[in-house]
Amino acid sequence: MSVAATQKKGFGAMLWDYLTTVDHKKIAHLYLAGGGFFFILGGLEALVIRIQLIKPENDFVSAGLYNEMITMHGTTMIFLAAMPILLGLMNAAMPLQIGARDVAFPFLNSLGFWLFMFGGLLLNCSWFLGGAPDGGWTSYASFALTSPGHGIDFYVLGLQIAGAGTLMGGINFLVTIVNMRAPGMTYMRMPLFSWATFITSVLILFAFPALTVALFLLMFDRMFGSAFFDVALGGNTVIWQHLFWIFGHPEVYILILPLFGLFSDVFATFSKKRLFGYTAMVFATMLIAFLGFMVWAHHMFTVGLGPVANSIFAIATMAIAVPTGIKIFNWLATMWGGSITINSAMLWSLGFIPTFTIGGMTGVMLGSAVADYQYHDTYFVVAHFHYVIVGGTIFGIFAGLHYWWPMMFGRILNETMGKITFWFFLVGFHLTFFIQHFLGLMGMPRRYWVFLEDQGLDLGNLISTIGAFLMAIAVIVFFINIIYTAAKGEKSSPDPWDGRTLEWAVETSPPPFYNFKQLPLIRGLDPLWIEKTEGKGKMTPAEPLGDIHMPNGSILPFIMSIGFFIAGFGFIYHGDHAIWYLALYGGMALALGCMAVRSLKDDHGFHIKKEELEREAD
Amino acid sequence: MSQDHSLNPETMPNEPEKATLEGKNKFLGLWFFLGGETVLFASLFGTYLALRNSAADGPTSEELFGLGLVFLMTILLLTSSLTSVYAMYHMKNNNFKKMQVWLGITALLGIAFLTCEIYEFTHYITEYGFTFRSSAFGSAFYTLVGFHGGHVTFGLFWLIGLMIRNAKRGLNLYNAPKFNTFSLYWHFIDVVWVFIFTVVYLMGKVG
Amino acid sequence: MKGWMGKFKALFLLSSLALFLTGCGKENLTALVPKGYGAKSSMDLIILTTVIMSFVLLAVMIFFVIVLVRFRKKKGQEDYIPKQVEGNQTLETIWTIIPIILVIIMGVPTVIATFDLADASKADEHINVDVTGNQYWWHFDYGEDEFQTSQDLYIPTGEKVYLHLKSSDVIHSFWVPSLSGKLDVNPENENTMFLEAHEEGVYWGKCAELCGPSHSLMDFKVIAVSPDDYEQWAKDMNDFDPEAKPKDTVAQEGQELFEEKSCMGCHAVGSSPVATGPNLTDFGNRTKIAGILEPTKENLVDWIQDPEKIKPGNEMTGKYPSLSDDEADKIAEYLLQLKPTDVAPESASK
Amino acid sequence: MTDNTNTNQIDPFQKQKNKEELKKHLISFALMIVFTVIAFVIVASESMEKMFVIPLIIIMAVVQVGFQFYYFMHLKERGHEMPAVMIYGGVWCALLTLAALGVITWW
Ligand code: HEA
Ligand code: HEA
Ligand code: HEC
Ligand code: CUA
Ligand SMILES: [Cu+2]
Repeated sequence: MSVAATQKKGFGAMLWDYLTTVDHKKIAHLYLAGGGFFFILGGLEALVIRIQLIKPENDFVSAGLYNEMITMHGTTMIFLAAMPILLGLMNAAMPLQIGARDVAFPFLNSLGFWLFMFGGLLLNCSWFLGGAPDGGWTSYASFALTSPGHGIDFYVLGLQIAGAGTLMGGINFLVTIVNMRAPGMTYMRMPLFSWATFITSVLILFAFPALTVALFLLMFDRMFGSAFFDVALGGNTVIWQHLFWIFGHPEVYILILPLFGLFSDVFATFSKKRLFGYTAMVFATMLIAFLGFMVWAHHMFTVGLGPVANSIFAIATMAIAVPTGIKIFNWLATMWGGSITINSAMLWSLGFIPTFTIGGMTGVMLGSAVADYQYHDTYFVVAHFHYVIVGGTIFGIFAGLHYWWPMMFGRILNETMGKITFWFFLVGFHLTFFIQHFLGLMGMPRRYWVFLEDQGLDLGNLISTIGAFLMAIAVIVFFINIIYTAAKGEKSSPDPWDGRTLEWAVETSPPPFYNFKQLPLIRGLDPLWIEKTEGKGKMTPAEPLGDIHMPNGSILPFIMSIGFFIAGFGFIYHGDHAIWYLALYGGMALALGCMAVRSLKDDHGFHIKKEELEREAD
Repeated sequence: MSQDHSLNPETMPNEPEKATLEGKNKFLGLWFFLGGETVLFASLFGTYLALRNSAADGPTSEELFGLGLVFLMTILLLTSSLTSVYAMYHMKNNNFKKMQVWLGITALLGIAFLTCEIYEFTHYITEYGFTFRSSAFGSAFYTLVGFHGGHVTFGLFWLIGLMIRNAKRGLNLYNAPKFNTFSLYWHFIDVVWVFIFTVVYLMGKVG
Repeated sequence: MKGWMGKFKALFLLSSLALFLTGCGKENLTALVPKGYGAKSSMDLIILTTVIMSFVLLAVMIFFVIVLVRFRKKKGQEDYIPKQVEGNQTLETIWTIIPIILVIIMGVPTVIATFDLADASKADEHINVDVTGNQYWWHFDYGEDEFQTSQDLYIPTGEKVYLHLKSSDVIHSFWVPSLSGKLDVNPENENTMFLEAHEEGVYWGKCAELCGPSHSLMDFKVIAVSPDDYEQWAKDMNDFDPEAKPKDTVAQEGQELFEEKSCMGCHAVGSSPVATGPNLTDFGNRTKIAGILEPTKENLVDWIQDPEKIKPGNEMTGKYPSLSDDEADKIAEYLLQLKPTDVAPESASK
Repeated sequence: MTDNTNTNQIDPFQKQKNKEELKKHLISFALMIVFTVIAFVIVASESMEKMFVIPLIIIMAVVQVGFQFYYFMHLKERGHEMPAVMIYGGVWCALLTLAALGVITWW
């Protein structure tokens, strides 16, 4: 590869380029595309759910299929849509924000993506192979053990593979941030999005292993006859719940913290003010992450853990409101006294504040254990988490896409369509989910295939379904916007928003694959802003122009993931027929073979010569 | 190779394993990975603790465990930890041959450990009919100890791969970090074993 | 972009309207109109937390609206650079301390209520019922009193009734919104809770943990009657004679068919503490068939002939020889005549 | 390739340092073995109350592991702040997990 690789290429070449890329910016594109695809899938599943619930005792889908829908909707949205899109945004922005040329482990980065992709595909293959998992995204043991067919097996292996990918992504980001910040970029000068990436990665690192173990136990029980959850042989189903939520609660903060970081950057940029209370914001993020590990049992208040455990976890849960509140008020204070520009990115961020506050408010209400005896497993909980997940994570993702689109693709997303998307989504969202709080309290448990007539639940559900369709319209407009922008969108300068942080300081938009010709010298928080107000208006280099060392691309991650994908099928079906051992061992051999090739073959990367860079400048 | 990473006495830095950015990254990455592994093993230990008395009708830990073999295994693994320290000592002194020798000893000790473990498992299965499927306790026992054994096996492959791969190349800045990360990983396996012999075997014997 | 406030308002109006129309939901199902000790206890906390959190939301919204109104970029001042404020110790302390105080205000009553509801030390002095959750039906065993019911749980008003919950298969969750919050029904251990109804009534109960295709159809009822009625009911149930012959011949034939067609293998009429199918002793008094169908003869015949259509995945399907219309009709007649007592749901619904 | 077996050229000061470190390693290894032996002997001899044995052997395990981390894995040295933070983070989560699952048994 050379610098001139930016020219137009044939489709084949481009495909090859993406299959083998280890460039974090391209991996970001892959994550966004993969995550976007699964978001549409999850959204369509949501629509099926809502259509089924449009009227009492509807039979649009069968009971079994409905359970598959909710399971796949939840699993897809969380593991295959939201998280990958977040990893995509992190890949796109974080290395640039800290002034790095690359990530610490480009190879692992790409492997992480492909594992996620093939894990997700494996999971979704279940639709065509006798039925999807139907135990809910939480897949509680005991029901998950008795569930017939291979649905749950797909869940186990799909998530195991995708989860391994995520873990790699997390470690990669951690090392990148610790080791590869540009000269002068101290920890306390990092933009909040990078901070959030760091802390989120810590959460990934400590939360995912619990899921890994839980999935292994379930897999052993289902496929190899062990007895972890088999009560007759002394097993205990509550172990699953603990392990799942020890992972599960940090997971929801994995979903929100990156966006907290992003909103901090967006509010500062579009208010033309520095972030209010930067230090407090950083420590609040850490505190949320820390507390996030100590509240998991609030999902288990009704399990019967006893009053002592319930009380401790109730208090710990409510305590999280404090650091989160600090953030909400600091964002408002950031805008206070500013000069606020309202465009699409900012609209989504502004919409986030009331929406998320409502979601957090119901979260605290859920945290009150005795009150949760009523809320638990009802539509009140469904309303709560859609308020925080959609109102926080999805709004944030939209904000991030509008904000960074110019940096990623060199074009600005159309504003009009952006606004249409926002308003339809916002209205649709509140229509769908606000009413669900009341449905829950009125006696509608969640995961209900039908609700019976004459229970006072009809109108609420109808409204909810209508709202979902408004959201669908919004999403469709957004996709049209993407296509329109790609075709004839407005070209963007590298710094369209009068940015403050380093990702706006690159020379071209999209940035060259080596990011910075010369690493910039960072003189403080919001480095680009400092240079704009007190310096030359652009970053001072911290080093003379010299050779740049870059890693080679590699197809191995792709093949390795295919190996695990095949082995996954082997695991799932080996009990049915011995021939599947072929897939199991074959797949593993392929994957391990690639691993061996990777370890045994030295790969020193290549250098872009100084002269080449100079030529590029003209 | 565009850049010569290989070492000669003049260019030998004090800490060859951390002299390059790649080396530093590997070093840190491995440590973080171990942080995650801590939680992984904690989950397995937790599961084991929760189920260790759920023997159903199968044999219990008191009936099963013999301390002699476990003690031997412990000494083997602890010693292998020390020998890998020796290997790293020689790496820092840029003495490749001695490093290889000590790594070889480490590998042998690891293999001996694994052999004992395999013997132990077959013993339980044939003598007591105590298997993975006997009871929740059986599942938890084999899973926890087996995961550790799996880590040892993986470590052995890694180590032997490293030794063969680099036998002819000697030490250089490209592979020094690899030896170092391996040794960290190996110590960690030892750490896990310390808890296994304490929590599983000794506590199992106490009841 | 002037319209955004308007849209918010429209949205708000629409949802409040919807709320008004649906009210608080169906009486004796909704948690919003508590009729028992546990539900009241939860409701108090729901109200407390809602009020406090609404104030928090209000504060955020006021702050938010002021910011939006006052600090939008002004025309003609596009180049205005605001002062770059680093932070403000006092302010930040305030919005750390106040939430801490609010959390304490919410936390203390939560803890008190948690311990209060978990207290089962006096269970011995009250009625105790063993509740078994099964894929998709509920079994109630009145312990010392030698009788059992299914789907319908009778309790006296004004008294604590302790329930010992256990599952025979997968996890379920026992929930009677108007009377009390839910508690899981686990396969490996027994959970204990109590119900105390403040007034007579037929209360809806629901299963609140995903347990299979018919999870949403695993309804049951709690029938709270006056203490006198309860005693009468218990007496009648105890006195029930399973050998007694039904009055008319159709029902008698039904009874014979009930044995012939191996219904007896799973369904007990009369006392039988363990059961693979619902106990049918007081079937004629049921509020619903299988928890969800109106107790009419047509519905019963439908159920007996093809339960799968009504509750997908239920455990009865295919476990007995198929029945002709006539046979099903006779069995239905027999079952509907199983009315050991005059204390029935009607006694509770005022 | 250059001959790497020649050790004489290494900075003598550094070499001395490495040597001293090795000595420390040997001492900690000896201590680890001692702890292990004590733990096994206590259990094998059944000479102590169960109430005491379990905490005692766990404490000895923790101390041993401390040696591994701090001496063998150099956690005490400069440049190991981040690893230390991560390991302590892991240990913290590990403790929470153990508490949760340990509690089930007497719940
Ligand atoms: C992005 C994801 C996300 C986020 C951020 C949160 C945030 C919170 N969640 Fe939520 N939650 C979920 C996703 C999320 N949750 C999901 C997916 C589930 C269901 C899983 C399932 O069962 O399928 C769930 C379920 C769930 C439950 C279990 C309900 C049940 O099943 O019975 C509980 C209980 O305590 C809870 C609590 C909270 C709390 C206290 C917060 C807090 O972090 C909120 C903090 C924020 C605020 C409080 C608002 C701002 C603060 C102020 C303005 C300051 C002033 C505030 C006070 C004085 C209180 N959540
Ligand atoms: C990130 C997480 C996430 C997101 C974004 C969403 C988004 C949505 N969710 Fe979901 N939801 C969960 C996570 C999420 N959900 C989880 C974890 C559960 C619990 C599952 C369980 O119980 O196990 C759940 C459960 C859940 C339920 C409860 C089901 C039940 O308990 O029975 C409902 C019901 O209304 C629902 C609805 C919706 C709706 C209407 C949306 C909408 O916001 C979706 C909007 C998107 C669209 C409508 C897509 C539109 C796309 C198109 C129309 C295609 C266009 C085509 C092209 C451009 C090619 N969700
Ligand atoms: C395999 C055991 C089995 C057999 C045989 C069986 N049933 Fe059932 N029956 C069940 C189960 C289990 C349920 C609960 C189904 C549910 O609600 O999910 C049930 C429910 C019912 C109900 C509703 C009970 C209630 O409390 O509302 C009736 C009535 C009934 N069965 C009648 C019959 C008749 C009549 C026959 C014989 C022709 C029969 N059953 C044979 C297991 C069985
Ligand atoms: Cu039983 Cu849901
Ligand atoms: Cu949570």
